[in-house]
Amino acid sequence: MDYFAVVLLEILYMIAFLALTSAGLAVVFGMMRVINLAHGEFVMVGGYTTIACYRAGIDLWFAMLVVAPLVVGVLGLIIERLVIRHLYGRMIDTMLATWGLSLLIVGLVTLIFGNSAVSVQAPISSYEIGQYQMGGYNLFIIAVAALLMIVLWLVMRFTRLGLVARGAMQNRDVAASLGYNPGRIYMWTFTVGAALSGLAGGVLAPLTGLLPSVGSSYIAKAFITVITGGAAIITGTLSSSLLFGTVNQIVSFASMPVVGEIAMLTLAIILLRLMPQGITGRFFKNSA
Amino acid sequence: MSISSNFGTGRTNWLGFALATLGLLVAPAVFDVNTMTVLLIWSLFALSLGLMWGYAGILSFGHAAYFGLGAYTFAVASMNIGESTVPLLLAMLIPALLAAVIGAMMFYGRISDVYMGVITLVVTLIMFKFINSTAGDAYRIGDARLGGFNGIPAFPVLNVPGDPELQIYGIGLYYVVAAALLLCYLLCRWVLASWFGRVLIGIRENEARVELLGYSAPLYKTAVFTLCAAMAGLAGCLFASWAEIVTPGLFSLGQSAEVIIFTIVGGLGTLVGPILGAIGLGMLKLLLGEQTLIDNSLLLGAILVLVVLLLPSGIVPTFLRWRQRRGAMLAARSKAGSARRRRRSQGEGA
Amino acid sequence: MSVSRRQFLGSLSSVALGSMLPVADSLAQGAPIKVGSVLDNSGNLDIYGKPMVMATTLAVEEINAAGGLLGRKLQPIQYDTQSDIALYTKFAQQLVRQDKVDVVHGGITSASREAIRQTFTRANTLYFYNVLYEGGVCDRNIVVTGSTPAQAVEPIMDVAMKQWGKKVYILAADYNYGQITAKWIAHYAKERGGSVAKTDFFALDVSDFGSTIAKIQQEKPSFVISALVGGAHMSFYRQWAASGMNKKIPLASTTFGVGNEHLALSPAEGDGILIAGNYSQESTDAANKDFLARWSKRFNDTKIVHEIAVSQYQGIMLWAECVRKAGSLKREDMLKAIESGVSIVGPGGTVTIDPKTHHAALDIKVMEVKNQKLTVKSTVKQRPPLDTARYCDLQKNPKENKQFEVNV
Amino acid sequence: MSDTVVETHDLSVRFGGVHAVNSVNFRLEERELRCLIGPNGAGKSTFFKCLTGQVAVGHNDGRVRIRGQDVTGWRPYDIVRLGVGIKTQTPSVMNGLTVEENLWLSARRVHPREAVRDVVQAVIAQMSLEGIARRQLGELAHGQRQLVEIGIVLAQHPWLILLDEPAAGITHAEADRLVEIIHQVNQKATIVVVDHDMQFVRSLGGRVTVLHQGAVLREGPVDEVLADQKVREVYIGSRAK
Repeated sequence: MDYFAVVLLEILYMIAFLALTSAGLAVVFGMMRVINLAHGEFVMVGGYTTIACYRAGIDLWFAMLVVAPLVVGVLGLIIERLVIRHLYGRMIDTMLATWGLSLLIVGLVTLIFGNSAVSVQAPISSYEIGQYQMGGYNLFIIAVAALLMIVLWLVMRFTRLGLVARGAMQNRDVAASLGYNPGRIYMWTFTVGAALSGLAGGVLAPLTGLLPSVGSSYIAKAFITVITGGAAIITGTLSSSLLFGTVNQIVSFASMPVVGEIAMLTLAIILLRLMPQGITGRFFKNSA
Repeated sequence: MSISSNFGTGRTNWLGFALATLGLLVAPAVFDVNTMTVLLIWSLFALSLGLMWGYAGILSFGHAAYFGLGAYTFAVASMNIGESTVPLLLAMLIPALLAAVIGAMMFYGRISDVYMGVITLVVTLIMFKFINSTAGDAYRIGDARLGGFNGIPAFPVLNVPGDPELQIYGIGLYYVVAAALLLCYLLCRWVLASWFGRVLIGIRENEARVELLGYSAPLYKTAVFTLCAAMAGLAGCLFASWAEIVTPGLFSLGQSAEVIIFTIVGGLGTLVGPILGAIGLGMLKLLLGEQTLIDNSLLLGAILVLVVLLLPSGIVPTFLRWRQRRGAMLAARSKAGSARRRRRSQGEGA
Repeated sequence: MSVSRRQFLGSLSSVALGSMLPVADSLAQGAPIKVGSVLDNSGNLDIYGKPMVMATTLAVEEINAAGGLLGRKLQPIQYDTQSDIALYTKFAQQLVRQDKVDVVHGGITSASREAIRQTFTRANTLYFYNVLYEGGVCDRNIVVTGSTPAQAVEPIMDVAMKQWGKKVYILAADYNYGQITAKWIAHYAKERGGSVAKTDFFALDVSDFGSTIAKIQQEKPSFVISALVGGAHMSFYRQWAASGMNKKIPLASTTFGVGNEHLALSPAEGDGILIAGNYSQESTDAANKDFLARWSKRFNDTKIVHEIAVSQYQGIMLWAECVRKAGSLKREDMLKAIESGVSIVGPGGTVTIDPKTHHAALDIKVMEVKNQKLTVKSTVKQRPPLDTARYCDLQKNPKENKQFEVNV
Repeated sequence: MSDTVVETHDLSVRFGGVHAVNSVNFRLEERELRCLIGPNGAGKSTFFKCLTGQVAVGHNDGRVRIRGQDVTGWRPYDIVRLGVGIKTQTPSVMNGLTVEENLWLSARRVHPREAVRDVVQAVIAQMSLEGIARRQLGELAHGQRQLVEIGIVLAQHPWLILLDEPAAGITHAEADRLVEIIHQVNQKATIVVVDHDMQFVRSLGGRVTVLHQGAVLREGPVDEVLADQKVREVYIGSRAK
């Protein structure tokens, strides 16, 4: 029976992992139709910031939940002002520019931090379910992911900021005609998206070994999760994370992690083929 | 942006083609043969993407899937058969078959380009993850062990058709690759000038209208997708013969991104663009390899960002537009000049 | 596949274009001896490659400072392959054709070695592969100074099974290193009356081990042994500690520490892991102390020195010793010297070339991780490359050029 | 009685709760010129799109037959291959290509290679497009693009032509010219025109079908229908509201 509980917790962890790592990308893609291929590197920089602060003596929780999102948010702001701003409406050029940026960031981090793996110990001890030892930190990640999704949903649904953001998302010109400056909205959206990626990097730092090149492993899964999720940021990302997380872990338990990942990717193709506009293109049509 | 008439593809510049052929013939005396060979292979790979994306508007994030599949098919087939002619054909046929299936699924499913980009990306990722996990000795096709992350080394390379003993490598391989590139360029030119090619260009311009003319857009797009996959397979097979090893890295995200960068920096909507992009950036990547001071990804990333911001439509189209504008400017000045002369002469005459 | 290759167009056109005139062998006195190297100085494998590039530079500078070899200075020619196999082939050809180097030290993964080995064998350029690997390569043109599974696995299995028990759970990287090492682990376990609960293979980019840790707990092995490789697999050790398993089931590894993983993990997470290898920074031999001093004078950061950086350094020193013994760079003299059993004392202890297999007999240390240090528990002196010796005898058949699949 | 060329049987289309087309029975004879008129939102365009296949008609939402062939649910591409020419409401042309190239692509699908050049020149003459034959469509004015799109349709010599608001955005002179062309083509081809420009419809002549809230209100010769009290109410009524 407790083996079943362990499997369930692992599934929840995977869903949380996918939701967390793709939240930043979902906000940017969902709102601005901009595909940020440097998203993986933003997550990586979030991790490095957390570790650098921890080494400098700053409390790990503070570093992870506050400093990392702030630093990566500022990085996102700079990048948006220097590069992305000139490329709105040109999807392919934005992808190419952000691909260049990701290579640039990997190079910079390698210069600054060198290339040996860095990381920090998980601050929460383990606990037992029956005869199984489980990582306590996984629960923390599930909690953060759930909290993040709820907060984002509330902001989008009920606040004026959310309304304006959704308006700009639907139709940039209409939002402009109502006096909202789309340029400013996009600037803040990209910054928030980057901050979310930083948060994901910070929170995940204690669980994965960090290397400058680790970003590439995040981008593929996040990209597929967001696109399959469809236009609506929260419900889209959540529903695709739910589906992919479950399939990935169940198959991983049944056979091997690599088979789990292949199963997830195959499911992505089937979903995209059946629902060309993504899950929320068909179901929960007008949700946030 | 039509460079000249003829459906925006411009007349085949036969003089330029002859010069290029001559250049390729002489190059081995000047440049290192080995480097030139791999640059031309990357050019052929970029040409296949350039035709599909630049002229038919089909964006594929996973074009490396067919490049890798061509390489692996050749390696496995040549290890089992020993003689390279059939493996060469298989290396084009099997990627074409896969592309036909995936293309039909996507195009008849009327999928928009962003989602098409994702599906093609996912296909490559699946192949990468599968091939990467075939290290166990259970994974073998005939005598060829797939070898997972280590890839398949030391398979018989291309040989002169009919004589397995006469293997082609070094300068011999260079000429075979150069010939393949020139032939494929001519094939692309012929396709674009043909009725089939013009319908493709029509599809890129306005797919709905082309359908309302009674052309089945999905059929045409699947056909060109399959043709380009075969060409990428050929490039993969030549690469396998050059590198004498095939590894899962051929299917990687990096390989797909690289060919996209070559094509865009070179210039979409032209055939020469992707080729020059591949040669230029390919050479840069190799030169970067010879120094260990600056981190390579830093440099390549910086170059990429600058090109996107400063030369958005790629090098070749920018050059062509500049030449066109310069031509127009000269014409204007000469017209003004002759007008002045005429006025002066009338002034004197009147 | 016939080994002899007649080059079809090559001979015809090269005469016509004269681009590759046979250059007289530049043995003129004073011309520098060219030492080539192909390593991943950037990209995913740079955690292994960068320290190896530094080790190469240090070794060449030290030999030059001591007057070079045969009265000639060494000239290093280093290429960065950016973790891309295509560049390995390209730069290997460049080293042979353009630079015409006298020896090559390079290649990190087995894939990169196999991509370039034939090029050097065809061009009769001596090739040193200085990285621990899965064993079995039998080629007169190559010298391997890295350890093979039989050398490192048996000592660690001895100590682990005595200490912890008979039931083993194996985790291995899913490529031929992991596959073959797993076979050797199973072999030595059965030899000592033990049993293998389960063997799991992981592709190099897998970083989520949640389901695996749960399965291990289900099997309840007496200890887990890992042959995981690379940055992504680092997260196994992290998640293993995060779930508190490092207190419940002991862990051994044939590759842990090679990429300085013990420095990345905190003491609480890393302590107790048992590993076996040729080198530990904490070894108290004079050669090691002196080596670290020279390294820190040159690069002032000894933290990044790890097993394969030391192997690269030892490989170059071993090659230099062979040149001194051979008295010339001609291939026959060098092969005679190599097969006369040259040995040196390096930071990892005595390194002796075994004439039959061209592999190195090494001092294997069984070490335990204790607050980010590799404390040596026991040493097995001059452990021979038993696995390759089963199949490979280059003195009996020098024409051999194959990697044997060690089936155990 | 000349045979029926186009026929719809209880055709209806619902978008959510709204009945855009409400079980319409429509018949069209060989070489007839029919105008579909009605106030905005009467379902003219939706009905038109059912004929062209742009709106997928559900299996139990009635039948559409062209020359006896049941084409319900067919894609536009299949319907066009039956020899039907379609001009959509918003001009749909290939902006990056020249007028000649647009016409070439259209003609080539129907005519053999040798005949294409003459067909293209004939259409250019017929539509008096000589001046802009080499210009890119993207650079032309709206009215010109409308005329080129009609040329594109004619280049395939279709026997049935479906035109959705061909007169929208063109000058009076161009409209008169268009009426002439439509009458000329009507000698050999059946034509359906959807429009709400009364002046244009009256000058076209031919029979008229008035659609109101998705159903056929009145059908008959143009003068009779335009004089009908109910039709005027529907038009004035909708405008007065």
